[in-house]
Amino acid sequence: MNKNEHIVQMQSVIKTYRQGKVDVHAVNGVSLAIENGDFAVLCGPSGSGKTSILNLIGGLDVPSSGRVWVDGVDLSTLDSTQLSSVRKDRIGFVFQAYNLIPVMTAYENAEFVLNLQGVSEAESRERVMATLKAVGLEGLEHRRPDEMSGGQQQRVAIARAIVTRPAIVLADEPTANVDSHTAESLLDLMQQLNREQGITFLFSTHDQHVIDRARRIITIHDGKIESDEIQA
Amino acid sequence: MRTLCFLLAIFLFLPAVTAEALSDKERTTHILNRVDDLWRGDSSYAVVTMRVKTEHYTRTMRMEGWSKGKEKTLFRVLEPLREKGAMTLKSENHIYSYLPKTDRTIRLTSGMMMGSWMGSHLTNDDLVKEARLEEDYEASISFEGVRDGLDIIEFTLTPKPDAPVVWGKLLLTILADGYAPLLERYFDEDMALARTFTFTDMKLLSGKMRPALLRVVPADKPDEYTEFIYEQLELNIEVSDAMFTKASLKRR
Amino acid sequence: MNLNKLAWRNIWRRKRRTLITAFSIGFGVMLAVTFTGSGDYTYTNMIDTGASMGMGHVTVEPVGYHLKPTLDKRLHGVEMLREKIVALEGVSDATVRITGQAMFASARKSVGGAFIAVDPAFESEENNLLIRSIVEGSVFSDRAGRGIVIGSRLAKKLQVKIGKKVVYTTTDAEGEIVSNIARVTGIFTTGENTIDGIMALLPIASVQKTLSYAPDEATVIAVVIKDQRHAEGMRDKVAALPEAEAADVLTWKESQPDLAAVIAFDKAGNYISQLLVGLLIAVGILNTMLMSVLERTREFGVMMAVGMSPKVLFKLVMVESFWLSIVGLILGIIITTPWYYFLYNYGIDFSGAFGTDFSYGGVLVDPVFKARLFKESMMAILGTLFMLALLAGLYPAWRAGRVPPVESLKTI
Amino acid sequence: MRILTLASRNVSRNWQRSLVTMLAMAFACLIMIFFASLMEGMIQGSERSVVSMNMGDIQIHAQGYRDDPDLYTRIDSADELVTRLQQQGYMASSRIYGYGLLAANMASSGVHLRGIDLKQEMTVTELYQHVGYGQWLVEDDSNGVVLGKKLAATLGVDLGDELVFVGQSADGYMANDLFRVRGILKSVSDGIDRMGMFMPMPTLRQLLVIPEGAHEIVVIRGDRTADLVAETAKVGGLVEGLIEEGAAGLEVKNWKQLMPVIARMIETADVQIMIMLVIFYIAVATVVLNAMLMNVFERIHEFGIMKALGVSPWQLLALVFAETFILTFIAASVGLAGGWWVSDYYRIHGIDLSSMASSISYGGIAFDPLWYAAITTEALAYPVIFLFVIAALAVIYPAVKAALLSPVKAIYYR
Repeated sequence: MNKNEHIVQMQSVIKTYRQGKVDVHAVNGVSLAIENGDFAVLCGPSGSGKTSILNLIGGLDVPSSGRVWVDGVDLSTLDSTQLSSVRKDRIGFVFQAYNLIPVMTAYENAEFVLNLQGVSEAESRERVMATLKAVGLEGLEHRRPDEMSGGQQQRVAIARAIVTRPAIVLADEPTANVDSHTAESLLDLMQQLNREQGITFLFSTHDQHVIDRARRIITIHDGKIESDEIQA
Repeated sequence: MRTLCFLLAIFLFLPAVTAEALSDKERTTHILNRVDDLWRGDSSYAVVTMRVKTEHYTRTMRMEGWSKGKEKTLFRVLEPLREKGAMTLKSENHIYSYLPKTDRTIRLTSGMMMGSWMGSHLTNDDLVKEARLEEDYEASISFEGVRDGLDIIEFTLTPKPDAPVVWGKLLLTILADGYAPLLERYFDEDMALARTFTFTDMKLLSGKMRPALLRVVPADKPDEYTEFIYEQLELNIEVSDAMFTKASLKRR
Repeated sequence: MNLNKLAWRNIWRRKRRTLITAFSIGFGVMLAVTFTGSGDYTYTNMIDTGASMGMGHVTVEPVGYHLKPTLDKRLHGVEMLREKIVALEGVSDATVRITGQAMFASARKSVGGAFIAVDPAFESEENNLLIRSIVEGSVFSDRAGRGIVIGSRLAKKLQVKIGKKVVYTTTDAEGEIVSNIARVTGIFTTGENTIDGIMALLPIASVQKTLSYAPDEATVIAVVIKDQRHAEGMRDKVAALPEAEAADVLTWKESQPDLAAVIAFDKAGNYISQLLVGLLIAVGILNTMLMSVLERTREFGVMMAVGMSPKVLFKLVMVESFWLSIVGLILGIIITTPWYYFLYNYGIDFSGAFGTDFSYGGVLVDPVFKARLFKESMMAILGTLFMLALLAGLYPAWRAGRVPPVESLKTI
Repeated sequence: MRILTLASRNVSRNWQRSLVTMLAMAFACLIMIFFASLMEGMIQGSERSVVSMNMGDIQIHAQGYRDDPDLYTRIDSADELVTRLQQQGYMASSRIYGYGLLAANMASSGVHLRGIDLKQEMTVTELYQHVGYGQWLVEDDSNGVVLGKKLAATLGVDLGDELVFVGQSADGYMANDLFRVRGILKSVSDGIDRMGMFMPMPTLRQLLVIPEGAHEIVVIRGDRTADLVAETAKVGGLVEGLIEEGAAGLEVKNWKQLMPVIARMIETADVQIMIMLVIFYIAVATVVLNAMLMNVFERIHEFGIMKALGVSPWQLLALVFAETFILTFIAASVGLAGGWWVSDYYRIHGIDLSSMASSISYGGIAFDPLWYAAITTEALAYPVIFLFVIAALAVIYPAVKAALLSPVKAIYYR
């Protein structure tokens, strides 16, 4: 099997947490492949294992067993610094609670990862401005997170996730904290980015609006894939 | 004084005479020479009893002494038994003390010079300084005539400016007749009386009439005194230099 | 957005906390400056005063004189040597002296004491404490004359006044007991009872004659140097002179071991106190940084999620500690400067509480609490506090870099 | 009680933050205790160097002896006085003194003879423990003497060397005898170092012909904490009683009166230590203040939620104080235990400063180069009390703020 066809590949991944005195199988034997340009969603009830899967793909967590490849790299062979650099270069994250860095402006938040990558100032400026424009934040570059609405903050988060042109953007319930109108516009944005720039998105959500927009719907239940279907 | 053992040496002197002696000076010198004649001699031997009375004790000590020239004196305790054999040697500027009980000789350092000699009212420094009196003072007659019924001559001895002496002046009173010393008084720089030596008890000693009793009274303790009583005095006797060496102390 | 800028913004997220922490660092600066400065000032003062009591910062003496100061030991060719020494870089003054024990006697009393024979031409209020402390009369002007300057307590014991005669008796080079006369030209009061009770200054040529010394023989060349801290170096320089070959060269530490001991003891106490205060401040910084790291667990998680490596995170927190300590040091400099200015120029006068005659290790101490900080000490204080602050940041920084990303993201 | 339970749960729930706060406070407490013990030790050490080495608390002399230490100015009924003092619970020992010349080889020096009642002396001073070389006096070795350090150096003598003493006995005769160096003292005081020669009292009585009486009686209080001035007066009264029986006038003085310069110096050190302690407390205050402020401010958001759940401002205030109390209590306990332990270690072992200086003398008195800590109730209690006070003060502001903030504001407080 040629792993390069897939941006993400999971093979029989099991993740067990110890909660109090019992072991909880958050992820219980998941094998999954996400293809380039996908706009996929992981759905399922709370505690079904969606976030755990995203964390495993993002290298934020290590599987108890099984293996995860991202962009052809086997995450299990990497140490924490190498994992950081995989995240930095190949993955973009969008969180439910925006998780912007509070002391930085919209521009700086978006620029942050480019900075980490060591991109030159001129180039990063161009890219950040373009990205902010793309997410509809033109003119708001110098606002700090606490000076922006939830939707605006999430747009910054999206900008931060895509500005590095990652192989995949992992978005953990990106619309959970915003009103439905804002959610729609954020989804429009992401869909547009997927279409126009070919960025692969993987969401976790239980929001029907998101599920409706997805091209591929993977349903998770008790840490297992219940169904995996392509939507027309 | 230079002829006697050092005890007497303490209180007499041969004051200096300047070369360009005036008539007054000549007379002064003449009289003082006569006083000095009383004890003149190149060497001497004496037996003396010392009596010390202080607030706390009264003690008597008998001793014999030899002198040669003015810089050498040796001195040995005869009585009491407790101290018999203790010796004091003064040679030039040094004082050595020989202690029979411990059979040791000690040289007194400069720091000890002001200590009491043998429990008396004289200090070790008095022993050293006496020899220098004539170098240190200038004399003049300050009074002649009758005082307290006696025809006397009084000399004032003023220390030379460079002389290392602490006194302001000394007053020596002698009998006009026979030049026997009567009284010698020491004054400090403020001319307050510091101590008094009195000479009494004229006696035939070594063929001449000389005062045989010397009494020292400190001015601040009028009830205390130290007395020296001459029993025997021989002048110009044979004394060997070897006697006045540190090495001889132990041998005796 | 570089790390510095980010760190700078981070430390100002909690202004109150940062200011209190910075204040405690600043307080540390102030304390350290006060105590080190007072130490620098007092010790220099004590050492310089000690040096002006006869032996200088560096002392050239006959071999073995230090252990057994008898007058048969002496230096030869002192004038030559003195000139050579004065020509050395860093020497402010060198004086030839004879020091010894003597009996001082007046008609009233005799008292054991000690003398320093000096050449009035070379002595001044600067290099001679006794001259500086003259309260009556003045120093003799003739090096071969009959003057003597004595301590007030000695004068009282001897019952002498200005112009009165004092006979001094000592043991000369041959062991002979010799005496000479002097007249009081001056009386000094240093306030130190021992010195006032036993010391006297005599003209050197007279003493040389009394002791049968040649005119270029003496027992001591007292070297006063510009900066007391260079005493060791100066000792070696002086000892290297060919003229000093047959002499012992000592520093004040060797010639005045009591003083050296007092200073060493005081310094030790001072260092221990400062160390404890420093530790306390370090714990304060540690506490602040640790709190700050703990409260930002989630933020660090995000940073790691977007690809920041643990190493960079560690660096970030260290840079925050760095800026925090810089702020603290600057705050310290701001609050310390007027305080130091005050201590430098006016000082706190303790004479009301302690009296004016205050001596440690046989050396008088100024009852006015003043501070004079050496440049090196200033650097040492800032450097030490800075290092402490960084050290205190180490654990929190390590903690930050170790945050497990998933856990942190879960914390709301 | 429910509040306390809730508070303790809060403390343990935020265990990391609590631990950090407590550690900072405990460390501050430890340092304060250690520092106070060190300073107390320094004072006690200084006093000990003065009092226990040679001076004693109180000294009795015949009237006029101190101005002019005359061989004849004696306390006649010394033995009786010592017995009386001992009956009253004091420790006392009499001494006789004399002056003379000591010579060895060709060197000589003035010497201050000190006749010591060996048995009694051990109860009042520690001189016997202060022998640098050789041994302390014993009754059997009547001619074995102990010399001051500088005196031994001046004479150039070593252990076992012979010494010749010459002086004058009380009856006016020459006193001289041979002695042997049995011991050489460490640095004690300038006078003893330069001139002191110690010997058993009977030896000195015989040498100087002083069959009875003494020049000095040294007294130590039975209770070290008793007020010195009052005790001096008491001893004075006791002595007064004896004088009526025909003894000469006696002078009773305590060491502070005898050595005013040293006493003042120690008082000065006291002032300096007070200043240092105040500085310390300020440093501790900033640390504790910051720790407590952080601990409470961080959680205003949480308090907002509690208020939203219906906790009253007073309950919240009580809760914050209860939490603070728990934190401070644990921190103080740990700090107390740690401070006590560290101080106790240095109380026993001391900080050795002798590498820096072999002897340290202030104002003619030699001080011990080993710096011991001393543990007193004050040194232990004050830091703990201070910790509670500062913690309470530090927490008032944020606690009141939390209590008064509207729940919504509190929830979004940052």
